[in-house]
Amino acid sequence: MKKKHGTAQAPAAVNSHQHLRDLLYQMLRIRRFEDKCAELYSDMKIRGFLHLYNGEEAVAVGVMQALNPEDAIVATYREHGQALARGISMNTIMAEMFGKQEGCCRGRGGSMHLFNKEHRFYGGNAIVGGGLPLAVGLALADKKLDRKRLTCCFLGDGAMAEGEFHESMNLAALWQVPVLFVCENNQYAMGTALKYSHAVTNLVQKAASYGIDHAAVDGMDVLAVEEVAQKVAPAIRETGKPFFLECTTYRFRAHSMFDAELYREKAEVEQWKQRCPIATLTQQLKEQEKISDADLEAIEQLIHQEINHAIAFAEAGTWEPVEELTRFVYSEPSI
Amino acid sequence: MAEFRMPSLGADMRTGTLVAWKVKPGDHLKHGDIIADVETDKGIMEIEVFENCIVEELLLEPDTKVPVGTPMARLKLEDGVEKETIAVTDRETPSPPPAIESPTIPVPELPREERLRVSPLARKLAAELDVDLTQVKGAGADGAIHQMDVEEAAKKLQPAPKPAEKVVAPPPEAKSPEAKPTTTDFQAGMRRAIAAAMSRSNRDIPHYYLETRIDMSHALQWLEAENQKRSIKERILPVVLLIKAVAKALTDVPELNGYWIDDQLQVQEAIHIGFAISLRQGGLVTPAIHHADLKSLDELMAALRDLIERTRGGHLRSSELSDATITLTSLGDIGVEKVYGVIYPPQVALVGFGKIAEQPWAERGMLDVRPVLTATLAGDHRATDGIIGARFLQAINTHLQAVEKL
Amino acid sequence: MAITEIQIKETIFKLLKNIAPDSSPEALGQEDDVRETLGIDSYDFLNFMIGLNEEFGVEIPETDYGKLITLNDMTQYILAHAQS
Amino acid sequence: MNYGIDTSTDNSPLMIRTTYREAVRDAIREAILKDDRVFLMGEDVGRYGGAFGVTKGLLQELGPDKIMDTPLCESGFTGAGIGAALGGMRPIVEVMTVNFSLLAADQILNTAATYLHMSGGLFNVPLVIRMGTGGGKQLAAQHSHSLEGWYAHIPGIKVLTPAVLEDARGMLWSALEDPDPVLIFENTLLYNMEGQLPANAGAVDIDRACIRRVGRDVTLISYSASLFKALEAAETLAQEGIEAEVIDLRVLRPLDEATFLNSVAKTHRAVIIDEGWRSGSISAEISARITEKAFYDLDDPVERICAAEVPVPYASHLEQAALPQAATIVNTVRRMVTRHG
Repeated sequence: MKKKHGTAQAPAAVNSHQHLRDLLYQMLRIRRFEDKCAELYSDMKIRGFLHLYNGEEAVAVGVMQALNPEDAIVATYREHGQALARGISMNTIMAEMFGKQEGCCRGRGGSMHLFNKEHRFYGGNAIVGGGLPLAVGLALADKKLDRKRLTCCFLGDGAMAEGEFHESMNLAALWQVPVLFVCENNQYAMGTALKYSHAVTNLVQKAASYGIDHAAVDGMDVLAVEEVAQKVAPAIRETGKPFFLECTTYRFRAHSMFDAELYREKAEVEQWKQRCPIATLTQQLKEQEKISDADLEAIEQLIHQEINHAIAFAEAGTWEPVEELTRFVYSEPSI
Repeated sequence: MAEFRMPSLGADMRTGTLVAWKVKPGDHLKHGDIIADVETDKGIMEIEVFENCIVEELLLEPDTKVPVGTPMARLKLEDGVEKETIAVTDRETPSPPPAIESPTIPVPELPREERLRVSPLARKLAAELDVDLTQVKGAGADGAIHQMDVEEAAKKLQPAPKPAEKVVAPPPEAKSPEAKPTTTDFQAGMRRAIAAAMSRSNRDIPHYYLETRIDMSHALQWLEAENQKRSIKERILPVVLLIKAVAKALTDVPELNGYWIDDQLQVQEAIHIGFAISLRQGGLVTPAIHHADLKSLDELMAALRDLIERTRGGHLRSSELSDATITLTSLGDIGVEKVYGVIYPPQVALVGFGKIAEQPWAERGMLDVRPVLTATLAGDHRATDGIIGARFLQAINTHLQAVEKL
Repeated sequence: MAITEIQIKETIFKLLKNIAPDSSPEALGQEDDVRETLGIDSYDFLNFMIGLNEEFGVEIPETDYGKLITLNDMTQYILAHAQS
Repeated sequence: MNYGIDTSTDNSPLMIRTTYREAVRDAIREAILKDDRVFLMGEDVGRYGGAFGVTKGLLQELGPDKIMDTPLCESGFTGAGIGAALGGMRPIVEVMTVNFSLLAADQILNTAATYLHMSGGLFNVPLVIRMGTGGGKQLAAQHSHSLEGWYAHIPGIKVLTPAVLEDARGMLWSALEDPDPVLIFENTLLYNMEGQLPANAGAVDIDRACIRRVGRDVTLISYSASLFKALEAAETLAQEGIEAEVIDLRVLRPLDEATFLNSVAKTHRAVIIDEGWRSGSISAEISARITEKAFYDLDDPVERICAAEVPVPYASHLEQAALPQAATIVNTVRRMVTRHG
């Protein structure tokens, strides 16, 4: 029963109609959910920072197919996609963004800090690069305890300029621990383009310099991402060695809601939008007659309903009493 | 019909300026289409609609700056759903602090008030001892007044009537108008207050006296064994057993726990035992051990310690001096065998304990030598009769024989 | 370092002075009954025992109180029981 | 090792002579042997034997799985410690000194301290971080910080400052048993301190301050190496008839205020001795709490003896002048207590 969205499929099923439709459904689900989030943000239901994944869905959905329930995930602050693809309930994510105590972190984390224990989702981390050492440590524990499982660590191209990236690469390689580093290279560290951030813009070279096996893949192609992920994940678990996967992708929306996008040309955005992973897959499936308009409509309806439920759930949620403000600073004795 | 309003794109966005409309009335818009460019502090932002709709009317002219939530356009929703697109109602964007118009405000030259330099402790003490701080000379830095200065001043000054009266002051209902100290000595003031209360007692209260001997061998053996297990600091004094026995006896015989007011006995529910503490420099105070029946022996010992320390340090609270419901006097330490006490009005009883001394004790035809304590009761005959008093003394005895249950 | 009789007496005087500030413990005769002479009640005596314990580390059981009547008693008792 | 046996009392446990360094080492060894999940990692803890010799011999004794040398990457291995703790281990991360912990400050403050809260109580981080602290060895500005009070500012972590051998020996195990991140600050001047410790010494509480010397005239509040300066001062003052009560805070967060408030209620005077800088220090916090909660017990303003507001200089005479000294404590107390003399 644990296998919902985002858990591993048998490789044989990779190209089945059902699986392809499922990939499309998952990406669309993230896209629609986040569009709604943007609206709710403008409506002031959601506050704080809201970083949307629009355009990058293929990365989370593709990689997540290769992960087992026992694997761990360390994500970034742009992690709604990962959280949904991993199977965390949309209701609790939405309630979290509303700040309600029914949220997955009781409204203490918000958009940038989604956590879930059952799915081993070790959070969105709002410090760029901050999650990397954590992932190395989780994998180190697995190694020490002889558990054949991996930790999947998402990071952006911006994180690769941080010291913590280099420290973590070195530690992962030195200790030979099972981490799958997934770089979502969306070309911009907030508003600073890759070429203004990195002396060497060929990012996999950085992993190579630490002696870490690596690959680069088109992050706008969910099938390509899944294929590599399916191939490397069992090897990581088996050998216990780290792997670095760069997914080239693009964020269609602004860095966060309050971003006038002064740093890039509209034409560039439009050009990338032509490669929208959802449109691409839809097109493919239609051409291969693996999906009909009626199927698409049904998927949209399903998602629409789920989102409406999530909003209703979040709206109906309650504010944690202020008397509980100082809880969860230190562990409470278990009852 | 729906209104399109100036959206909130960040908690720090308060207003937006319409730069240009990207649509005109009659245009069909899809979810995600850009309706306008809006200038914010962060630059020009493209503003999207979240529904499929038709533009009905544009309400703002370009270059207009409006607060977040202001209606900008009227839309007709195409999905046939009547819905408020943007509802900015329930939460306001936070306002920045108002700008300060005049950055420097001249500080008017105020006459400096002469303020005494007094330590917080000294100030508190002065209030308790009724010492006028303006009359105290501080020996601290720059004439600061400290605890010691106040204590010295208190000794020299006229005895303040209040603390003197507190010493034996009965509850507020009963006044002792006689207590008007005229001498310059605090002890003399206290003496006078005691004199007043005791004279009144002797004049108004028809005392009856009862006494009984109590075999203390079991109680003392038990206590000795108990104290053996403890460090010196945790040891319990025998008098604590007596206090607890009195408290428990009062729960058995409540008629002795109360006041004689308005010609009737008012039995009190709470048992506050006034414990007579003599001061080395002379005089006597009887602060109350509150709820003595509810306290364990350890708690009673702690309470006693606290009271004695504070009594001798002069830090008693007035309520402790006025709300005892019975008084206990133990003079055994000085070698007295029996105590015939004078009741503190408006209380109705006083229990006295002498010293615990080896005495011959006959039981079942056998003569033995045992540690014996003589307990006495002074009772107010207006409130109770001897039979009540006898029951009470018997109850004390019973509780002391079952000391492990105290 | 061994404790001397002089030190013990000085400490006893200090403790007694704390308990009975108005008295003159130095004037005590070697064989005077300390409690009686200085008017020390059982509460004060317990504090005195606590003081001796703190100063000399001697844990005096209640059963030994009877051996601590005079100044001489006390000095000898502490000499015999104190840790060096 | 000198196993001097104390025979002064009949039923006292067997006492051994040890040093602070050995006490910490014994605590690490015991924890690793007792709980399979415990391991130590840090810079030069293995082959080198620890920058201060604390872990000397442990690699040979316990193996590289338990004593892990890390590269010089404080943020990386501290974060890895957090991850390993989340993954079911009980890591002891040694950051050589507090000076280098600044490179790991992101992991300590932004991750370890916030994790439980951000996750709404889902994930606690049972991590122990040990580090050296303090000046006094002519190591100049970058190697002489005392930032334990600064870390005590942060909710979500606990901050321990063992001063005595018993705490050096016993705090580690209690910290490992704690479900949340605990930082242990070991003043490097104390490593050579020798003394007696019961052979069976073990875990001690990590939530209370304690009174190291009883007195009635003034309360000296201190912790870690400064405690001994306070005790030295108290000794001097005692010869003048001034009885100082000396409090060892032991734990800077959560701060056990009851112990020092009760003491101040008795003595009516407080002096805080803190090797941290005066402004915004733990001494400032303590002073504030005394003013807030024991105001009417005070017979004198609270005094503080802290490090001078200067990066710690190299030259010995300047360094000593910058750090709190026993003589300063004595003079301060004298001035307070004998105003009426």
